Amino acid sequence: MFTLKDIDRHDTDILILGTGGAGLFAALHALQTAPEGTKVTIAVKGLIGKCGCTRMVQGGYNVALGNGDTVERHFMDTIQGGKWLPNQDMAWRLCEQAVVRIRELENEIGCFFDRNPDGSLHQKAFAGQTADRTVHKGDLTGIEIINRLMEQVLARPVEKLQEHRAIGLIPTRDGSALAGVLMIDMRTGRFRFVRAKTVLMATGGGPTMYKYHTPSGDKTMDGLAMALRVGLPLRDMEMVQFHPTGLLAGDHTRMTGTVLEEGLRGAGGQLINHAGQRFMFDYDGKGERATRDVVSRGIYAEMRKNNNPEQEGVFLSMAHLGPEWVAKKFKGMVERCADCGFDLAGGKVEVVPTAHYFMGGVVVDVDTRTAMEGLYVAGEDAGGAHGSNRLGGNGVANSTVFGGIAGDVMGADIRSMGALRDPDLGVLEAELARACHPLGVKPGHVLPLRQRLQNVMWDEVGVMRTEAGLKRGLGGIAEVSDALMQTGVSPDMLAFNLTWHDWLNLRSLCDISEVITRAALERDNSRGAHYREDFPDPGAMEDSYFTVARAKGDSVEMHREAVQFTRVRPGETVLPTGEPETLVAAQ
Amino acid sequence: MTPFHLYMAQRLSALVMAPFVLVHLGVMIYAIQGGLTAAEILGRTQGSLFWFLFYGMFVIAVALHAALGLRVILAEWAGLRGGVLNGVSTAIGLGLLGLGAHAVWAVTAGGGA
Amino acid sequence: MSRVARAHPLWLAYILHRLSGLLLALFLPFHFLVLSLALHNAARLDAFLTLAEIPVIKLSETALVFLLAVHMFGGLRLMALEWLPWSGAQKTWAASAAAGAVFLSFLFLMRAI
Amino acid sequence: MSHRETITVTVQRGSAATGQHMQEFQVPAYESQTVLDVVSWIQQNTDPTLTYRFACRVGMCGSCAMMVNGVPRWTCRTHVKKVLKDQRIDIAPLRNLPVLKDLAVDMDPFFDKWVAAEGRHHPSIGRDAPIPAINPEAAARQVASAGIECINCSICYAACDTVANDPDYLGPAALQRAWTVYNDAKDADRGAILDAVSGKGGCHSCHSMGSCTAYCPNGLDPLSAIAGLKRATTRRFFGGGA
Ligand SMILES: Cc1cc2nc3c(=O)[nH]c(=O)nc-3n(C[C@H](O)[C@H](O)[C@H](O)COP(=O)(O)OP(=O)(O)OC[C@H]3O[C@@H](n4cnc5c(N)ncnc54)[C@H](O)[C@@H]3O)c2cc1C
Ligand code: HEM
Ligand code: SF4
Ligand code: F3S
Ligand code: FES
Repeated sequence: MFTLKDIDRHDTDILILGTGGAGLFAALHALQTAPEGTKVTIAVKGLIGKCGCTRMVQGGYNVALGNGDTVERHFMDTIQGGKWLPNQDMAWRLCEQAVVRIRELENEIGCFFDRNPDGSLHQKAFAGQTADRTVHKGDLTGIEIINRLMEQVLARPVEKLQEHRAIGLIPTRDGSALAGVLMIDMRTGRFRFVRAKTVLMATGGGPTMYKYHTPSGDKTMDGLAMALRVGLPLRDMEMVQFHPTGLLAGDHTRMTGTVLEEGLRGAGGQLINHAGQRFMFDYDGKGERATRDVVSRGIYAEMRKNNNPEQEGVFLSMAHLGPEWVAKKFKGMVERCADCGFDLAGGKVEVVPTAHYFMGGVVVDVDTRTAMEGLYVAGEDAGGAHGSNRLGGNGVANSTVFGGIAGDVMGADIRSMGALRDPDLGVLEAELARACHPLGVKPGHVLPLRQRLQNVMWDEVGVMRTEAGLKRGLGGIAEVSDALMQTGVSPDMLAFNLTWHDWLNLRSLCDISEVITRAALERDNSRGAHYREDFPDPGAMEDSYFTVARAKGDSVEMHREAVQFTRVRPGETVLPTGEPETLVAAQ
Repeated sequence: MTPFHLYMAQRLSALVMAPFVLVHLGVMIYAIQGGLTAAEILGRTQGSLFWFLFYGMFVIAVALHAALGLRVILAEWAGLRGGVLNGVSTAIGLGLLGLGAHAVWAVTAGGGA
Repeated sequence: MSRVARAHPLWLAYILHRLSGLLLALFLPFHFLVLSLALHNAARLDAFLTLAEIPVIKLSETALVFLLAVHMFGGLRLMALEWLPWSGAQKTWAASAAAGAVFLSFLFLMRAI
Repeated sequence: MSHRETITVTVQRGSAATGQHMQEFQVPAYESQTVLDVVSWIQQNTDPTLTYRFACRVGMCGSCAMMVNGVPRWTCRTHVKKVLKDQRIDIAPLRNLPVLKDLAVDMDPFFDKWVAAEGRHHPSIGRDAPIPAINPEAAARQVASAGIECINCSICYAACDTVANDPDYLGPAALQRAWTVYNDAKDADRGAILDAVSGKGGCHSCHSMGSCTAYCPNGLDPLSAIAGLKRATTRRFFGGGA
């Protein structure tokens, strides 16, 4: 229905996809390091700074700023949290550069993080950390970071392509380099091909293929699906982090799945099962204060025992702490629940584990370069820094650190790049056809299919996995995927047609769901966020491997790669001898 | 004149007027009893330097204040902009000033003059 | 298309301030003209002033006093809000301004009749 | 509420370019249901071409604001019960911004003004310098912190009649941001902020009607922030420095 002639053409020098912490930092740094006159363009699925998850960061930003804490300690926590799977050089870079990035955020970008009475930064400890390390702005840290970044970027000469959705990475004829990105201008419904010398992909992953999920609605794995199609290797794709306490309010409301913050449990919130009993101590000595993966599995196990469709989740109860105190201490959370019709301070709120963060991503080097010349990846789209589990507070540190690096590196690399590259028109045409596919099929409802996929993923590829379940999962995903191809969208009005984008969202989610499932089958042990009931053992740390997925024709090929212990080996530490195990006062 | 200067002029003229308005209202409330006559008014004001200065300054302030006030309303509610807006509000201000000066002259100058 | 709902206390104070300012400004030239009559013909001013004995006119004079008072109090409230490091209880102050104006105009009316 | 009950929803469709009209829909009622859910239900079940905008679902991104029964609101956090009148709701795009299509507006003018108001940090030190110690209890810091949690949802901008009447007016959110930056001890160019808010459409155009403060979903107070700017510019005029 559309041909190459219908595609609007557009050229730039540096193209950035996404405006989370990674995308916005990249834009600022690219402007600082690129030669004068370099054109920097931002393309984003939503409005600049108003979409993505960086804005939703609550708890804060991990960075070692002294008081006994060191980059070495932050690094060791990250490696141990990731169960020895992280790419150690990336993890080191993350911890080391976070120190610079937080100063940049405060001094240059204008963030203001919470202070101690003496005026120094206030830092607290998330579960799994051995120092008070997390810098924050109340429990709305992301709003502060993204608003300040956004206003800096808006005030600079950056070309803005808002509500432009990237749908395909288009390589050169020989496939060695990236020529540009095909997008849909969502407002007009027209296609636009943007050529650029360097492209940063920072579309933020987003495991929204689960029935319960926390990320922003615009995040649907588009980036990873594009990377997969263009043949790039993806690592750690089985690693989906679940947050233990997502709100459960029914499948007809978008509130379902949204996070009830960690601090509620930290402050003494209790988890109560269907029988009215506290259960977390059956699973872990720390009870409700155990790490995310442990609590998520505890809740999931209780839910399975109950197996009652009328009352699916468990309850988070705060009332015993005194409703008034709770309402004061957790004002934001209590108000949010009240807006949805729930009484968090005085009653109990039904919760479920909810898919929160995606550790897997494109294989990159410490400078965010990928195997394809001209393509860089940073933030949640990139794999490696977190291994099998991300520490609370390392997510936004990761996106801002590597986003900034990507900007610097692109600004430098562009100096040695000549002309813009010409695209492989065959790929361009194929990507166009792919996006147009639903427009030629009889219109149907996309939502029920998305719900089917979300159920399959939750049931079979969720908090606890088995080989049989994963295989059923693959079957279920394939069914949804096939049904999607038979479901169309009316081509009559393509301007700002959300249903067309729902279709494309589900397309990306199906593709990546399959990869997640295959990677989960590939890993026959349990590490971090990935738990196999049939292989509960973590395996020997010395023999740690990570999974790598790659598209081969129409299928996905999996292989394992040994983790390189470039800085520290299991059982060892980079901390000086005699350092205490933890600096956090026992809770 | 920047928008800030217009703002200051309007606020300062309002401040200047505040005591005048209070006195004016007080006199009104006091004088109204039993009805007003020209003689009563003129007897109070004519030939009085005090009332001349009082009403003179009042008129200057109110002409400025009201013209600036109407300027905003004309911009916001009638959509006037730029030169037209400035022209119209200047005319209003000068008009009010002229009429006001005439009135002050009328009620205070008489008698001997 | 859809109507806009916005009737909250401070918005009412705003619209009251604007309408009172506007009406006062419209009345002002008329007021000046009447006083100017004194210059040429005190008798005509008198003739005019006797009109003021008519109840309807009395009421509208009362309204004018109200407008002037409410505008002044409202304006003073705004200037206090803007210039004093003080912004609490604006709704109460806006209500007080209106109440004060009602009181003054009531006083005026009582003395006028 | 039983599931068979429905609510009658009137939605404004179209854009200035294509013409606008109101369209009525019947939407099933649920116990936990926000206005955003109602709009989503229509798009997902009845009219696939209905356009609206949302992202975070929890009141953090400020992209889901619409006029609900004539009042600007964040729809993701407005429970239907709060706004339902005679089983009806009336939904329209946010006021004072150009409509792109149906319920989605062009927010660029809002952000252009944010930038025009110098609503951003002017650095005095760089990333190599230590983070300055700042007393969180200091008076100026408290003032700055009061406005810092703005989510730029534009609800105040939609509520303000001055914005409606004066296309140049920077509006409450941008001015509040300017006031916040002005009170930040770290900022190096407070003079530039006062210059920016003293020009055409600056803080002096505000009539303190307070609709911004009345409707801000986060309980912020742009009214007082703008008054602060007026005070600061006045003080500077009388030689009080920036
Ligand atoms: C509720 C919540 C709370 C969190 N709390 C914390 C915390 O306390 N601490 C912490 O460290 N981490 C936290 N995280 C994780 C953290 O938010 C992420 O790790 C991080 O922000 C990711 O940044 P990013 O720049 O990679 O992606 P994002 O910020 O998600 O941005 C992705 C961008 O890409 C755009 N995009 C997506 N698809 C396309 C496309 N096809 N074309 C164009 N643009 C596209 C999106 O619209 C968006 O602008 C939290 C996450 C959530 C959901
Ligand atoms: C002591 C007396 C007065 C005070 C303190 C006062 C104060 C003010 C203030 C502060 C404003 C600005 C409001 C804003 O911009 O939001 C204003 C506006 C105005 N004033 Fe006055 N004023 C007084 C007397 C008068 C008089 C006597 C008149 C008319 C003859 C008048 C006419 C106006 C008009 C037309 C406006 C514009 C209203 C608007 O912009 O909404 N004022 N006044
Ligand atoms: S001040 Fe309040 S209403 Fe205005 S944009 Fe900010 S959060 Fe929204
Ligand atoms: S509503 Fe508008 S007029 Fe001023 S006080 Fe708020 S900005
Ligand atoms: S969707 Fe983000 S504020 Fe409503």
